[in-house]
Amino acid sequence: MDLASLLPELLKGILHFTWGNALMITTALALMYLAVAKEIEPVLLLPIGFGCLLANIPMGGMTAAEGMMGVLYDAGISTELFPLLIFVGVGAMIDFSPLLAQPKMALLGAAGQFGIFGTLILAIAIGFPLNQAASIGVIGAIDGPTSIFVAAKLAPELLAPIAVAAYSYMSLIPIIQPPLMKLLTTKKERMIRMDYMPKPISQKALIAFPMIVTLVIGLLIPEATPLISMLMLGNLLKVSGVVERLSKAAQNEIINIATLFLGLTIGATMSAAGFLNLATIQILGLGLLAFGLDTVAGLLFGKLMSVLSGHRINPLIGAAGISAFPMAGRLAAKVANDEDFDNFILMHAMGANTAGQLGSVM
Amino acid sequence: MDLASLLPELLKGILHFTWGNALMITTALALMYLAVAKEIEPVLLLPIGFGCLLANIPMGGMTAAEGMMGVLYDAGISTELFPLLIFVGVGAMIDFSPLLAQPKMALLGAAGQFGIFGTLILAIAIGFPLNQAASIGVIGAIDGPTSIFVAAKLAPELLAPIAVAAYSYMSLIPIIQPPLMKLLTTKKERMIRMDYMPKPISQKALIAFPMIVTLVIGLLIPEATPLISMLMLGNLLKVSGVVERLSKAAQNEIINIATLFLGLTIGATMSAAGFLNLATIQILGLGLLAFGLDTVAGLLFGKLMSVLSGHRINPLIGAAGISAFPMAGRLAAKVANDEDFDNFILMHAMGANTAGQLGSVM
Amino acid sequence: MDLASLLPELLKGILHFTWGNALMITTALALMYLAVAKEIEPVLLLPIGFGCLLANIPMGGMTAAEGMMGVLYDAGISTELFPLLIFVGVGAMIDFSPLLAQPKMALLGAAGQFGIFGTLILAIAIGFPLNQAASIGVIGAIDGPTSIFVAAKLAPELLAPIAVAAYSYMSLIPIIQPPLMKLLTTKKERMIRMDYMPKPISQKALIAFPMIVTLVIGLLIPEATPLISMLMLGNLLKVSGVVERLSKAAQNEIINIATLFLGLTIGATMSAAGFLNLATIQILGLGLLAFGLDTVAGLLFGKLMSVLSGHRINPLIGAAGISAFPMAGRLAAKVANDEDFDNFILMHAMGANTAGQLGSVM
Amino acid sequence: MSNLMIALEITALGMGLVFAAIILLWWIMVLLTWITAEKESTAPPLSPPRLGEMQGGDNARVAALAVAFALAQQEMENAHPLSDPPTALVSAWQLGMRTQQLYQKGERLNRQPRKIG
Amino acid sequence: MSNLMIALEITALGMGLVFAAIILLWWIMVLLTWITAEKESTAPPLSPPRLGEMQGGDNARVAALAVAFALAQQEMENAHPLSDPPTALVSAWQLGMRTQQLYQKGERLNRQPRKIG
Amino acid sequence: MSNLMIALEITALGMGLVFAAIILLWWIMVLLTWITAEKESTAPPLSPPRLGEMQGGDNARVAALAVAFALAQQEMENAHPLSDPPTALVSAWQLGMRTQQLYQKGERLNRQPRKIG
Ligand code: NA
Ligand code: NA
Ligand code: NA
Repeated sequence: MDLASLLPELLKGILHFTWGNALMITTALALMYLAVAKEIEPVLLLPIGFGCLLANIPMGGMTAAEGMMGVLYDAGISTELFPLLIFVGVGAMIDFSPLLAQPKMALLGAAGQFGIFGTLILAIAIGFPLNQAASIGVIGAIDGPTSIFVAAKLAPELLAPIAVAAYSYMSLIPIIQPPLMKLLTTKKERMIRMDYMPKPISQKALIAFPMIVTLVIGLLIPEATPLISMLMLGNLLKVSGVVERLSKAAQNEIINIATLFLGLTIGATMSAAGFLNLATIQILGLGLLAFGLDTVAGLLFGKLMSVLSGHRINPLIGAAGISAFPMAGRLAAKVANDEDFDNFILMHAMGANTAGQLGSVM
Repeated sequence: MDLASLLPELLKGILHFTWGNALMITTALALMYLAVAKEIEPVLLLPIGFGCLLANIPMGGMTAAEGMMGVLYDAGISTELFPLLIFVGVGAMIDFSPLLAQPKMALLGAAGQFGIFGTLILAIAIGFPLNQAASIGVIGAIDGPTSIFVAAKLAPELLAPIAVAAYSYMSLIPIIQPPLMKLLTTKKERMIRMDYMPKPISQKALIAFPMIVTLVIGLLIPEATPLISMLMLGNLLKVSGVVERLSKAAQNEIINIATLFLGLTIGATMSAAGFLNLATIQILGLGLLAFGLDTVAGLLFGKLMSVLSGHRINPLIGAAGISAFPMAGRLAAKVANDEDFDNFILMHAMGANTAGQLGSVM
Repeated sequence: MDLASLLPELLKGILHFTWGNALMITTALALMYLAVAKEIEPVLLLPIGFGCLLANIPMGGMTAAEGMMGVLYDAGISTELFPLLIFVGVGAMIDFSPLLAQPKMALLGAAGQFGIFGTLILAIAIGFPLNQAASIGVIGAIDGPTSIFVAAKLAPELLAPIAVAAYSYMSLIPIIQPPLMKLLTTKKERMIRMDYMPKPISQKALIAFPMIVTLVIGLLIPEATPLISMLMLGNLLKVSGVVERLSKAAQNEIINIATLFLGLTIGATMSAAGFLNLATIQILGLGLLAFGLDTVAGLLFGKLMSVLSGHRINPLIGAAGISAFPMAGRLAAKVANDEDFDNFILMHAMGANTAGQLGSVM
Repeated sequence: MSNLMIALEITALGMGLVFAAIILLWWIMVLLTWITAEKESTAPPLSPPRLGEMQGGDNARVAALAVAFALAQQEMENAHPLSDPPTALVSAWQLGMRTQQLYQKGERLNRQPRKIG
Repeated sequence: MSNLMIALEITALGMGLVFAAIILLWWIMVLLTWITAEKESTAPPLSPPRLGEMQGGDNARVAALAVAFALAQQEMENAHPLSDPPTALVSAWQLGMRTQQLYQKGERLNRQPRKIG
Repeated sequence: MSNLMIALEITALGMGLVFAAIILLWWIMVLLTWITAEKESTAPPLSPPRLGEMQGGDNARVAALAVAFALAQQEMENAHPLSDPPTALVSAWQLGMRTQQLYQKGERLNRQPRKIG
């Protein structure tokens, strides 16, 4: 063999580079920019962006079936292990006492459903098959792991766009919500001060809660068992107070590693060939819509509760009901002001999985 | 499809619920209660209980072959990876210097064997096949990971009851032993004060010990190699003092994650269908017996040594010889007063595996 | 069955013991001695030594295909996962600012190549096939994970001797280099003081660097993508400063566990049967040579730069250019004086993989 | 039967189910808190009071406290998005926020030992 | 040959083997400790003496000590089953216990740096 | 064509490629640093200055500093190969070494909180 025959071999990387790759690499850099400069969900957008970068380096082999990303995908996405492990960690970081102190807030969790089902209907109207439509609808759950879990189960072919929509929009909430809030609520309503004086919750209640929820939801909505049970397991490890080691492992090793690998593998599915198509654009559109619907529904729901309670409830908390729970990577400090969000994952996961279940039934 | 055809679909969780499930769920809650309220082996009983809960939620899918628990079972139990990783961590927490300071105590480890072989014979008498009988006998090793390791190898169908017996009884030692101690020893004997003045052990000896033991036991009893070698590896990482990072990883990440997953997967094998049968009851009975035999044998052995030593040895330490080594999850402080126990795992593991080996030979 | 038929069964461990096993066990003990007493790459030589011990205990079963080591090998070596995860961790520990502050130093990285290709040619001259020769040449990269990655890809049958050579020689650098330094440089040259006043590097540059390098190298040398990209991913996690959790996970959990398992599994491939042959001796010889060539080339390269710079560069840094980057297990303090080494991994990995690529092409 | 009809049916059923479950959950929580109401006092070690109580301890412990506090504060400062998020609501919620932050500081203090042990 | 006979044979062999191994191990340990007896004094940093020696150090180190101690103590208190277990033996063993606890405290103190680095 | 010839060709090509890549990288780095040169000031919290600045803080923080320093120093002592390695080069490099050590101490100080949080 001579040089002439070797050159193409040496330059095969550049020779296989397509405009699609260039576009996706730009996307990857954009995602990483948002993650680093704007600190938008960095724990997920940074790995996703990097994975996307790898997926668009021709012949790199990282994202091939036997490449590292392929290995991780088989190990953690196909098996749904990564999202479930993330739930264990999230559960170990959640504090349910605010919810237990004011149970009626649970109702707000229902608001999130409008986004899910509204999107589901629209997706079908556009012409997506039921399984895909359900997976797209779950973007309305505004909960990354749930979206990924359901998509991996019902429509793995849409995993990449759904994950990207779920996480990037989840991080756009600060931009999406405020205008809608101003639009749908009066200044007077926004000024309502709610007295926050929860009655103390006994350790017993906190420990019994995760067990009971797992059992009840498990029996009512079996399909919700995986997400709910892992979330509750994590919470049980934390509140039980007797397995500090396991609780710490869930809050650190387990969730960190799962998050890193999840992000990388999701990003690695964003190859130009598989990602650049109409469906992706439609999904991104539907996802944005789902978020809008969620917020509106949440606010109207909040207004309703506000009226029913004789204006002792601030309708803005309705918007909180639909919002994402604190992602694993956020600093502990950030979690503090999410306390009202924590309470609603449960319902999101439920809604998500109910939709998933019914979709898969048919 | 109409609502009539959907309803059973929606209620399938409840429709598939059996009395057996109810009974097992009660067991699960009981195990978790013991773990949380009584702090009985919480690091294991809590996950086991939760796994048992999951295994008895119909259609939940967590414990199906492709469910999370199934995936973890294939990854860590079939491969025997989890118990071995736990051993690495335990080894990194053990301090062999007390044993090296008073080598004759090694003899006490032999006492544990009576429980193993006594139970083995009884199990066969009852009519268990050899492989199962051997696995049941190993409950007498009073060492969870060993029991699980051997059962997974010889009789995986009995894994659940054996694991439950091993861990729940192990935690009953404080209740089982004292009466037998009072019964079998005189006040005078119990009052014997032993002078605890071990000669200082050189770092060299501590480092050479795990290597030599691995080699010698490995050559004498090849079947004991996996457990012994991983235990010694962990200990070597610790005493060598040059691989702080690895030693810490073994004592934390590795053992915590392995313990959590081990507990969950073991619990997940406790489905009503597989668990509620005569064998389980027999095993629980034999296990209790094994513990009794161990204690008695240990005490008699202790008395023998006491007499031979001219009453300079307190026979109570005989009971220590059979006891469980500190479980991974215990707080470091707890380990302190286990120093006399630490020394005997080695023999337990040996006994366990010898029985296992011979059983498997035929 | 009677005792007569059982005895050989009981003694099968000893009966299967060969002189080869004895020799390899001595090697294992030697490796562990170097690791513990001389602190030569302990994080790797200790596990490798222990794995080698296990591999030479007959019938132990740890190193069988379904044994623990076999399981780990399939999970992390065949998939190349362990070396890549180590790279993520190493990347998260590297500080590229010294390199960015004085980019011309990048040239020194090229020196390492002479070792690689020199050895490659010699290996072929001796009669190794190309794929094996390339893997052997990569020992000249003086970078454990790279050597293991390439060998696992091109010539897994030589994994054990190549890994041993790479790591044991890497640790001999302090012995190999000084005499060559004294021989090849004049006292005057060695006395040259270089002014170390790098211009401050902006956070932006540090964050953009790993992304750009991944992209550029990935396109130029696709085969280098896996190693480079994981190294850069780790570095990105660190310098981005927004994913503290992931960065810590990479620097601790991930790299520690991967390092421990990598060492064990590599050592476990050192069974007498597979290791004791001419090839091994040749490889050990060639490896030593590769290191010598690297050093000489590095020094001459340093002298050249020294002359070109009008003696404002100390030729000794040429030797630094070829040297190993800080191994995962080293104490952070040790990293400090490796700053000039840090900068060259990149090139090592590139050189390594280029050779690997070309080798595999034919 | 058109896909759209099915979708609407799913929506009806799905949301019905979710609402049912949520209301059931609501009752359960009410019941649960009501039953366990007798024995109040959750993990006092986790609550700020402990701080005061501990200050009484020997100097060493006070030192430990001081450090933990300094670090806790420092974290609060370093924590990037510590200022109220864009969606921050009226002061009632900020109160809740501070409560939880205190709660966390307390937690951090008494986690310390475990962490080191 | 009946299963029971086999079982008894296993027992005989198994226990014989285990006893043999244990006794062998015993000898090995005696030998090992005897050989290495010359060079005593293992890892002084791990032993309590270090504490004293360190107190002499600069204030910063003393502060570090103080904290570590406070935490160590606190852990001792928090540690749930720290009181002698039901099987606790006569005081000779408690002595041993305390020795090890001291040993651990010492260890904890000089582990500290690694942990933080 | 003999294997050896192929090997030589590989060498030529491989090294050519590597040199090309390295030189390309060199330019990229120069370009990168030149572009971003305007905005200097990398993560001041990581640099020694912070120490000084912090000493001004309240006592608690000073205590935290003291401890962190003590530990940092202790680590430096414990760290086995802390003395210059056999390959240690002329003092210019030791200067660089110390710089990085300071850098690391700084880092350690402000990592602290995260670590504990
Ligand atoms: Na939602
Ligand atoms: Na035992
Ligand atoms: Na090199």
